[in-house]
Amino acid sequence: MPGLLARVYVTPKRGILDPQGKTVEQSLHVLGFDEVSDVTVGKYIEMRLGGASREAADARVRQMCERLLANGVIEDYRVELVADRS
Amino acid sequence: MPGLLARVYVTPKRGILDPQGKTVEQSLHVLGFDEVSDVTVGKYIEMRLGGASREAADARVRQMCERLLANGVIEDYRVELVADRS
Amino acid sequence: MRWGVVTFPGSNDDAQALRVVERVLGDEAIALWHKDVDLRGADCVILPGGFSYGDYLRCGAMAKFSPIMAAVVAHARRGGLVLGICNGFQILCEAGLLPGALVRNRSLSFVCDLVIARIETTATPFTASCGRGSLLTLPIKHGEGCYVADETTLAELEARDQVVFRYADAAGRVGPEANPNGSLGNIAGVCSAERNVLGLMPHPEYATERLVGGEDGLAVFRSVQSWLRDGGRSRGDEPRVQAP
Amino acid sequence: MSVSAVTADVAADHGLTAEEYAKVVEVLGRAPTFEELGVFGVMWSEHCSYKSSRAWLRQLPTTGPQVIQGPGENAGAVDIGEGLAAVFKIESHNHPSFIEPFQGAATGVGGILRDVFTMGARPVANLDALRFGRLDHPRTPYLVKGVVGGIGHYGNCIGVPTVGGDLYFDAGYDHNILVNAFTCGVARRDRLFRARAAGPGNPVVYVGSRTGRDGIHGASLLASAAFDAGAAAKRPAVQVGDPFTEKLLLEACLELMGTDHIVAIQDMGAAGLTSSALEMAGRGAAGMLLDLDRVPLREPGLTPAEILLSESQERMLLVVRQGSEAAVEAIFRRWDLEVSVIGRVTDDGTFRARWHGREVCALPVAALTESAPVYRRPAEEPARFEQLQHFELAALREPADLTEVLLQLLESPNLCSREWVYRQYDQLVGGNTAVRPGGDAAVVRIEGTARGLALTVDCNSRYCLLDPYLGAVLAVVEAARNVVAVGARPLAVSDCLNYGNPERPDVMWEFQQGIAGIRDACLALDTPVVSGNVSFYNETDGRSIPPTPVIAMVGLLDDVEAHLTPWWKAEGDAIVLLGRTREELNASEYLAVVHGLVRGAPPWIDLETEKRLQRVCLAAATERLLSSAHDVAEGGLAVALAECSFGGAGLGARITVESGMRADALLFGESQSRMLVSLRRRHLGRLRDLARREDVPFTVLGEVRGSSLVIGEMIDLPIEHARARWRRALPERVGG
Ligand SMILES: Nc1ncnc2c1ncn2[C@@H]1O[C@H](COP(=O)(O)OP(=O)(O)O)[C@@H](O)[C@H]1O
Ligand SMILES: [Mg+2]
Repeated sequence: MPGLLARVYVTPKRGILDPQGKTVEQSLHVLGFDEVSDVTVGKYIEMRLGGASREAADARVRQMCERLLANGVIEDYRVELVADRS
Repeated sequence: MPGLLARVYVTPKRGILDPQGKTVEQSLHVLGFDEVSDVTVGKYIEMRLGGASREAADARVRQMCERLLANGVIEDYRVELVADRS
Repeated sequence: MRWGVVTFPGSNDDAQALRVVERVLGDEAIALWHKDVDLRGADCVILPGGFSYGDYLRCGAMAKFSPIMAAVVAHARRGGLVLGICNGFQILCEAGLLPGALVRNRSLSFVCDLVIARIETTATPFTASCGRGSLLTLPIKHGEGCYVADETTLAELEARDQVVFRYADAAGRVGPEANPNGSLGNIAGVCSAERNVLGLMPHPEYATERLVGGEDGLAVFRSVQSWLRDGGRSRGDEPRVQAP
Repeated sequence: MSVSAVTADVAADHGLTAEEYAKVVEVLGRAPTFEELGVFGVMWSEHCSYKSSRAWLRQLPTTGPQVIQGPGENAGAVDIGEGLAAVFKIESHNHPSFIEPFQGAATGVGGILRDVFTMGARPVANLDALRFGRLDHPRTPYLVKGVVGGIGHYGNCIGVPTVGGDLYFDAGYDHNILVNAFTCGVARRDRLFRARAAGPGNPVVYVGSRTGRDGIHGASLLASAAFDAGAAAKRPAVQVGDPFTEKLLLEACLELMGTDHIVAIQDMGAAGLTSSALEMAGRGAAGMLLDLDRVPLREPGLTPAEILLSESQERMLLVVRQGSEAAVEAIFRRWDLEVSVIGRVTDDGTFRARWHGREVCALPVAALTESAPVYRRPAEEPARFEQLQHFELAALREPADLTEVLLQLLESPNLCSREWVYRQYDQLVGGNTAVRPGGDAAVVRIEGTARGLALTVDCNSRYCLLDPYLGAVLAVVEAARNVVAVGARPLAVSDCLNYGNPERPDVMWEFQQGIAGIRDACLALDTPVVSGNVSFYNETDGRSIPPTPVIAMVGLLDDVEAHLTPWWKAEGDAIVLLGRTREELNASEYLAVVHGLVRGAPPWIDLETEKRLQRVCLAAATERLLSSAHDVAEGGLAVALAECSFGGAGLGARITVESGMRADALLFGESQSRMLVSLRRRHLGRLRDLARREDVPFTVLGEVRGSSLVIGEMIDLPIEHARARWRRALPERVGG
């Protein structure tokens, strides 16, 4: 089975203070990018998975998120799986 | 014109040490997720843009990346624009 | 009494905590390694400051899986005392022993400075010998000390008198000018619902000698000593619990 | 042997001149392999070989009863009593920090920390000396934020307090910033470790991070040539610091050093594995055989040359006793670190490296180290020198509002508060910081004793520009005076010599003058140089930086409780100036800030006079006569008085001065050998006696009083207001 590449997006939960997003937004405004609003800064994690079915892999990556990659108190996450072409 | 949502992915350049990715990978292994390899940790930035053409917006977001969001010496970035449906 | 101090990979303030226990308090100090599985009879466990696992991903995220943490959790469930300072506070939140989370300072910069921590409740083993409203001058040194929690959690913390320290000015006023990192409600430290687990960002262990940092931090350690000495009877005030 | 043809052209790509390449062929008696050429390239680079500076560095005084280890090892060591040694060194990371300020500065800190713990010392303090271009240069704020962030990131994470430093802005650094990092550690003097390979058959052990393509071709070459428009293309892969791994490495190494397993140890710094292996072999007059297939790699496909030359961070090379392998491995495994036996010590005096079954290097160690080129490059005093020194005080207009001038100075980039910088540094970790940044020198208690170390870094590059000899003298003198101001006895120096392109005669002249100045001042003050670093090629498009010999001084307090700080302590204390104020404004900050002039010879200095002043201050401190002490430096007496008032208590001072000189010279002149002290009135007589004994001018200026600084009719400055402006100036200009 060909390998899979997992992409995990970890984003600040709505309503939770996101100092980084706020500061980046302010800095963008200072630089003249006035069109920008609602900036959030999160994490983007990529990893290679050995050969496994898509469903199994999805379940495993979700477990990784629940246990380590995201903190449910302040963060949401989203997982994408794509074929690993490298 | 309807607004656009920009998604920016900032990732460590290939070949450049990614201590964060390395440490996360080790922790995942300790937790029993042995199938994981080549973990990289980057940033995922979302922002709303005012109404503008897709081309113009793309150019602006790239400027933002060059000037603030990514550090060209050690990071790559990728931009996606989608219709803002919220 | 016996204090256990855990060393995680990347702990930096473990040596200072051990020194305070032995040389300043004159108590027994037990150095605990993160791969240990028991607390070797420690009455109070300190999770020290530093950068466990480099603070990569999130502060405290990886340390919570250390083998020693199972023992710390069990100790806490039994009512044992746990004191998390700075990175230790972050680990306790990550491990679910304390509510909320610590995110990057609003300035996005690391900040090392002296702050004033106002004691909000004496109904904890860590503040039982202090006066409510009294002010401690303590150092902070962190990049991610901004305390956040959702509104429900915050309301609960207030209602159950679980906010133990707040950042204040020299006159004891709590306000934005006195807030070094953007913490909601100027919160500098909270305790668990059972009151036996405390996490705080300021460093009492770095304020225990006149020569270096002053002595205000001793109040916290002395409270624990007397609380344990008389078997938890010197409870200060009762928690000022509001009807839900 | 490698098939790629090595020619003089290929050699030029490796930074070797045609003559140097000819010499390589001569010492080998054959053409080098491709890998060998790479080894020569880095080992004979300016950065690693000191080929332009070595002949001159020999002039520096390096011995004294306090010296345990002088230059030549990873760091110097001096005796601090009770069986302990202070181990310290300063090093530059200028070019990498200009390319990537955050990671460049961070890895600079990581590198100097390794130099110190390699010696068996636990690092107890970091300092950083920084030079940036004009604050209104568009790139400066970005560089400042990056560098300060990177220094904090590394030092904070690894848990070593950053307790001081210095920071100057000058147009001369617009395109060449300086990032000099200093670390001091403490070790038992009978447990110092050195980098001398010995014992044929002993295993060579690699520990720490895996090897990647970082800095290949390389940071050392980058630091050995001037920047120009094409420099970007030559950039090596930027090194990223991993302070977490270094923390593990530090603890594991110190644990191992508590055992008897180590024969020699050396960090892998510039030129990586190659230079650490060769240096250990060279110092021990031994040979070494490395099996490159056993080097832990971060990614597949590295060539043998890349493995040899990679500058990946957080790595160490050890020679351990035969039979100790398992014990050594156990310690590093416990700390979750890579450990691999990659070779052994041999007795044939040859450095051999094998890869995939073939020998890619077979180099006589002595040839590389002893036959390295030494250049006595031409030196010549530039014409501008005399011009710059010309300055006529009488022609200078005196400003009307001196209080306004004082405020202007207090808000200027070089005099305003550095709090914005050091707030981003953990100053306390370790629990021994008795005087935090903000005073004249930092004071760190020596663990387990009643003693303290005083630490400072100094250099006024304007003085050095105007007179590279006197500038260097004054850098040493100011550093020593800063140490004395906290009540400590100056012990020894580490120097970081930052200059332009040594192939230019005027730069070489500046460099020689600088060496002479450091030599004379260190001899006079009895503070030998025990370690240091030379950074040449700080120049872009033909413009070089002002000469910047940064001096790090370490001093000792027998009783750390007796340390002093600059700040007023109590109303009613008398304020005394020790030393003489001359009517001189040449080379001053005032002249630059208020009149836009960088002119004149640096302030007058006499080393005998300076020594007498320092003796008086030390005696007074030891007798505990003083409430505070502060040296008078940039900005002169008025700025020093203001700084003494900014200590938090908000105490001001009332000063009456009578002098026949111009008010601006009196207030803002930078006469040397002056110390501003405050003390209880009852100690005045004793201090006067001490001063008289040493023939040091003694002037009661006034007393600590009120909440304003009032100097005669000239200055009336409310402290609260001035302090707020002095503190806000830097964050406002840097933007955050
Ligand atoms: N880059 C820096 N990092 C840390 N501390 C600094 C830095 N620059 C200056 N400081 C601190 O700020 C204070 C004032 O510095 P400086 O004006 O150079 O003092 P002085 O003139 O006495 O040498 C000192 O305590 C110094 O250690
Ligand atoms: Mg200075």
